[in-house]
Amino acid sequence: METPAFLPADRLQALLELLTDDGYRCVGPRIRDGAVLYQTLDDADQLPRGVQVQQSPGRYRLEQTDSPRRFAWANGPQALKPLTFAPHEELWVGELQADGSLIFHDAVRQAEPVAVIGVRACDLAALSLQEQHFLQAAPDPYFRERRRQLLLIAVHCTHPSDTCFCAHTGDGPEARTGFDLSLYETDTGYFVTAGSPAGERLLARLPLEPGDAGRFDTACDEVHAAAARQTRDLPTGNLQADLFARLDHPRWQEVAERCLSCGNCTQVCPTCFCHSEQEVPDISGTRSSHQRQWDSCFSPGHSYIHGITLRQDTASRYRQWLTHKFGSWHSQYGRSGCVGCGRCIAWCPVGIDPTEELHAICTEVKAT
Amino acid sequence: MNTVNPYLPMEAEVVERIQETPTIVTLRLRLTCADARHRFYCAPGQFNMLYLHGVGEVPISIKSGPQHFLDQTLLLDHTIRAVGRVTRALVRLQPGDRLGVRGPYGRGWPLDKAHGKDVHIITGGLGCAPAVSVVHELMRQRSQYGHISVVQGVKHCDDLIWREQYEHWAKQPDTQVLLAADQPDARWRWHTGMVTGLLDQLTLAPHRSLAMLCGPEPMMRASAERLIELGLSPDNIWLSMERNMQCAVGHCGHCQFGADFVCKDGPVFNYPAVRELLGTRGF
Amino acid sequence: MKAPDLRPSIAVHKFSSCDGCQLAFLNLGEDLLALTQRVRIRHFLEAGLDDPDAEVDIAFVEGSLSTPDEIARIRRVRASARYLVSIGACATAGGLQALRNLDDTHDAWRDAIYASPEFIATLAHARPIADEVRVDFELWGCPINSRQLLAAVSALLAGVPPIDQRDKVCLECKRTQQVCVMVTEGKPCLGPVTRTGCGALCPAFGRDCYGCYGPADNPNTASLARRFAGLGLLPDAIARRFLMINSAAPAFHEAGLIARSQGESQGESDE
Amino acid sequence: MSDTRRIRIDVPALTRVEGEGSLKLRIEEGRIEQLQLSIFEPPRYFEKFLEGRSWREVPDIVARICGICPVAYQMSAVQALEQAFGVTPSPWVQRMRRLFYCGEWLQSHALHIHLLALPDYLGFDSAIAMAQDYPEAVQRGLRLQALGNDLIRLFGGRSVHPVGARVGGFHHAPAADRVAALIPRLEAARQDAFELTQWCAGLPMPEDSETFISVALRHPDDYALCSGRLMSSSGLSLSADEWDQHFREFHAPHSTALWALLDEQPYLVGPLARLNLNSDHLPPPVADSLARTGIRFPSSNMFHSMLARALEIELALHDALALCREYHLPERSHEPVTPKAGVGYGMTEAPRGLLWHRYETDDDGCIRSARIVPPTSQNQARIEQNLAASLKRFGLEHDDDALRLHCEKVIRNYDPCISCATHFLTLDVTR
Ligand SMILES: Cc1cc2nc3c(=O)[nH]c(=O)nc-3n(C[C@H](O)[C@H](O)[C@H](O)COP(=O)(O)OP(=O)(O)OC[C@H]3O[C@@H](n4cnc5c(N)ncnc54)[C@H](O)[C@@H]3O)c2cc1C
Ligand code: SF4
Ligand code: SF4
Ligand code: SF4
Repeated sequence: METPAFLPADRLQALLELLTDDGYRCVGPRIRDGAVLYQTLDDADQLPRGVQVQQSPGRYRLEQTDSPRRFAWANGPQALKPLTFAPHEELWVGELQADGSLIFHDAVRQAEPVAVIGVRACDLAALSLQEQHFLQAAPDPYFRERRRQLLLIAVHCTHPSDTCFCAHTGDGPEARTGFDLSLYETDTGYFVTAGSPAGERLLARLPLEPGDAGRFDTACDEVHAAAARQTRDLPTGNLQADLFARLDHPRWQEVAERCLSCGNCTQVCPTCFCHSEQEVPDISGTRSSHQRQWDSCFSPGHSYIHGITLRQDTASRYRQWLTHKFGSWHSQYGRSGCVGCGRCIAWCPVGIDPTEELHAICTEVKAT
Repeated sequence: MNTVNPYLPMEAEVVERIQETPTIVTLRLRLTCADARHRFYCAPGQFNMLYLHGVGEVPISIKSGPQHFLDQTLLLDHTIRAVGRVTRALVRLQPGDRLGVRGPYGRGWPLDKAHGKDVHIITGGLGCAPAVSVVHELMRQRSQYGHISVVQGVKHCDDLIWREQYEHWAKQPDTQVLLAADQPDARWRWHTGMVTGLLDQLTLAPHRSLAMLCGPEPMMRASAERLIELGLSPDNIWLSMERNMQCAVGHCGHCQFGADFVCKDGPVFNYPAVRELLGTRGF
Repeated sequence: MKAPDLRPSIAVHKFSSCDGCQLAFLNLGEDLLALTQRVRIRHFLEAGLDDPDAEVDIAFVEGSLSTPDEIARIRRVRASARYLVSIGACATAGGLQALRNLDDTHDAWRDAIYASPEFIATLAHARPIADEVRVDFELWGCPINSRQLLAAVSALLAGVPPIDQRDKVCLECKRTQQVCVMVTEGKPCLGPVTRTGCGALCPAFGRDCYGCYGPADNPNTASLARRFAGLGLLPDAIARRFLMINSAAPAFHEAGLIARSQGESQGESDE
Repeated sequence: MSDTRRIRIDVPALTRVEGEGSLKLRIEEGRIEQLQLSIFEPPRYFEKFLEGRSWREVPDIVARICGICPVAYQMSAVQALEQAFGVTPSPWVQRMRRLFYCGEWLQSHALHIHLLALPDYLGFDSAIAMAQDYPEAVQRGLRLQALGNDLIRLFGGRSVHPVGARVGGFHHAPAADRVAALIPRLEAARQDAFELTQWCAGLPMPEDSETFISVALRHPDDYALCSGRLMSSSGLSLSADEWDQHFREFHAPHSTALWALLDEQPYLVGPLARLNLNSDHLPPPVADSLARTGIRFPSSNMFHSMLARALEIELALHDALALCREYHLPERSHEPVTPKAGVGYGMTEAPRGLLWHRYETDDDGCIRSARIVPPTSQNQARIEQNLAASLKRFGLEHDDDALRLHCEKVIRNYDPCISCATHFLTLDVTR
């Protein structure tokens, strides 16, 4: 690759200003409540300088270092998901007229332009999976509008956590597609590449300096080293076939002893798309809002058909999660539903690690 | 608008209400917007989402066959059993009341594959609702198909709806109608017991037959397996599934059955596609 | 002659409680006036309406049953209501005062507080409404909020039963994009076994859920109790987590007693 | 009307009070033979639940004593535990507690005036009926109440049993933009509140003067809410730990309730008592509003309680506005707490009056014993005293309905919160 141009660290603010001038609300990683969260960003100084993240099953802790870097953290609980697939939203409104007729109003509105800085490769991969899900046959207008207004600035990851395994799924730590701009972070600034025409145009307006090839190589090496440091992986082979061949494996019951069926794993997963719909009528009885909200295969309503919840017990709910995410996703979207972000491992309150469960279920030698 | 927002219902009016049994009601609906009526076309086996203001939406099969769509009046028949929140309220609607309709959704019965074949329609309980439309269609194009059998089982003989309809079909050439009730009364002149008990009575030529099944899953599974024993190829068995549905367009994830979304990959499935998981607890 | 009042009628009854759940009506703001357009409130002492035996379509019942008089009264309420909704933790699970059920401490407590305990006709146990009469629907929470109440009232006015919300607080916690306090700070959060409905308030305020909405569907209290132990909580502290606002709800009751008995057996082995 | 008439008035269920109580009045030969306010709220034994509980749980437990003034219970409790542990809350925390508390005064007073008390003066039996003829007045009340609730939500997430308070401060500091968003609403509400005061002052009130002792907190710098010393109009000045030297609670033989007496005298707590002792601390705009009414405090007319509430609404809005305007995110929202064995006292001004707590803790900060004296049981003796005197002045010759309404009006002046009182009150005392 030709050596990309360089944006000195103290000029990051210029990028924010360009984006603001173009009408974007900037969103970037900020520290709140002990985690890295995507929040509105007014100033580059609000970025978490030197903050790193320690993650392990059921545990997430920030760590302050004296590194000058602002993207030295591994991901927080949120991916891009809430920005395109809102956790809770109105889909339409039904209004009962005085003559008994019904009028339905669309709730699709023009989305605000949002530029996200510091996007991770795993989350870009997850976004593209969600695009497949929501934008195919019957495009979801809410998702589509927000996606259309999204500008994505990736930062290649150099500080994966203990829970990360994007190198194994092939989705990171280097972002390869799906971004408008991408940054390779060094202690003194960023090597900037464009990934879309919008990114090209933006890049042309940045106060860049020529990049130094040697230092760029070092930056790339750091990303590769980050990949090498990851230790978790998924069982090899055809997980879909292997999982569906082991629906009666005793391990499902064992994990169910620990699993709280709280759904946290699915809520933090950047690819999970399940949602439920509900009706919220106003007290006058004339106006009723039809809404949707994130749901989970761990909830009782997910598998309810009149009179029975098909998945009553935790074992069957946990099995649904794993057989779908790592199994039937292949048939549905041509690949696994997992991008290796590790969130489900860190944010499970009891620290269940699906990679470990998958190994236990799929790689054991089957007794004959 | 519908093409823009796939979740937005269209307004419809109840034009007729038929009380089939104490808990089963057929609502005949007319979309109030002429344009929507012109655009609406559906195949037997597809379903609509019916919306009751302030209460919610549920998937209900479209019972009317395509002949209803040829004229401008387009009437959509839905036969609904009152079981829960939404359905109990839906069956209370009266002519003139308004509701929301979106659809049609899903893949219907494989009429193209049935062409020139004997067709056996085996249903249990209200499983007959999604199947009636296909019988209508077969009858409308009677010459295109071989032998037709209609097999329906109910729990109690009073649950049998559309008795005259069955009697009418029974009189058609090369058509067999078999009915079964678990709990018959003195006047019941059909089979007593489960539907599966009737399958041996089918005029079955396995190599040129296609079966369409709809009803409770254990009944469909038992019937399919019996048909296979009787020589029918699994490929020629089709069945209609039900799962929780929130969006009906493959987004909400609730209707997944293994790798399939019942709303868009079904509700009608080829038996081999679901054979493995059908009856597996938790799917 | 006046036109007959066709509005459905409701009553709000109070049993042993703090009045907090009835406030879900009085805190409706403008919606309170809208509600009175649609329903006729026949009995609601706090709002000035006094007709306890009026036949009503819906009776809302706050509070637990803790005196012989209350037992008699709830039967009358049941007899005069077509549909009975119990509101709040006291009514659905006995509430905080059900703590006195735990060790049959009631008599001792009464005697400690009152100079003439023999005059005090209270029952040894504070019990949920459904222990005594048929309840058609329960709204959980301590306190319930106006959103839940409106949803239930709207459903009933539409002629359908309200939706029973049994998901876990965690789902709502994530939907509102809170950061998990258990994972980031090791706080013993009851969210994973508690019913949603509150809007995941505690995590939003940086603290651990204390279970005021009662047990959720399929609560794995055993696993959570082990997790709490892993976070450093002693058995007695784990027991107190479960035995608080909803101590008499079976799932929490059982989990609390198990933790307690572990504390006792540990205590013994320490000696 | 003849003097020999025998009147028996049973108001089996008092309406428009929080919680449930009843009144028995027997008049024979023109004399009050029996006058009994009884409260049939069953006891809930809060002091006993608290034993063995951790200090962390106390704010959540005491909130449940009363759904209408949970903030008051939480504030008295945390104050007491902080004293026991030797924790001094930061100035930020102290200011924010006042803000939090202002929310409760606002919602509770607005609720009381509009939904509970006003119907008496305008001749309705409920606010719902009143709303037909006085829609603006009722909506104004609901707006003020909603604003109070939102202030509580800022710190507690919900207005009933808020979850934000803890020993040492708050679990969480609200975001600055959420505080800022309340400022325009608070500003707008001041006009509402001013009009409310003037309106209340204009309502026809009985001239009903009698002497009584007022008890309230008093602070040298401001209108005391959660700090200061306990003062009485009889000249007392006490700290919380001196309570037992002058106050006594007893199980009165002729009554169904525990009463509290100050040096063996009935006394008044609540808005009128506070204003009687603290009117010099009203901030200028509120003092101006009071001056325009032409009514002077201290007042010996119990019916001025409603006006006192309206003025306290103005005060709460005034203070809340100032506190919101100067709001900033603190470095930390609570002081670190190291529990230890000790004894601590707390007293704050609940909307209905002084609320006194005492806790004894063990080394781990678990509660060894708890005592809570809520305002309603303090007012209990005073209510009966007031009823007897006021009925005589009103004239016992009035017909039953008029007597009943008069009694209810008198009782409602105290905004008695029977739920709070109940852990002291007996049920079904028979003799
Ligand atoms: C493709 C398809 C076609 C159907 N055709 C018919 C028909 O022609 N006639 C008929 O009477 N019924 C039909 N059903 C079943 C019907 O949808 C359910 O009976 C109905 O959803 C129950 O709703 P409820 O609110 O009354 O029940 P509740 O038990 O109160 O259910 C609550 C909610 O759960 C969901 N739910 C519950 N049961 C089902 C179910 N079986 N399928 C999907 N979602 C469910 C719905 O969202 C429902 O509103 C069909 C279902 C599907 C999937
Ligand atoms: S399954 Fe787990 S690791 Fe994979 S994408 Fe989802 S949250 Fe990340
Ligand atoms: S795996 Fe963990 S996060 Fe997922 S549902 Fe189970 S306990 Fe919750
Ligand atoms: S904070 Fe509590 S409610 Fe929220 S996700 Fe964590 S465990 Fe669940």
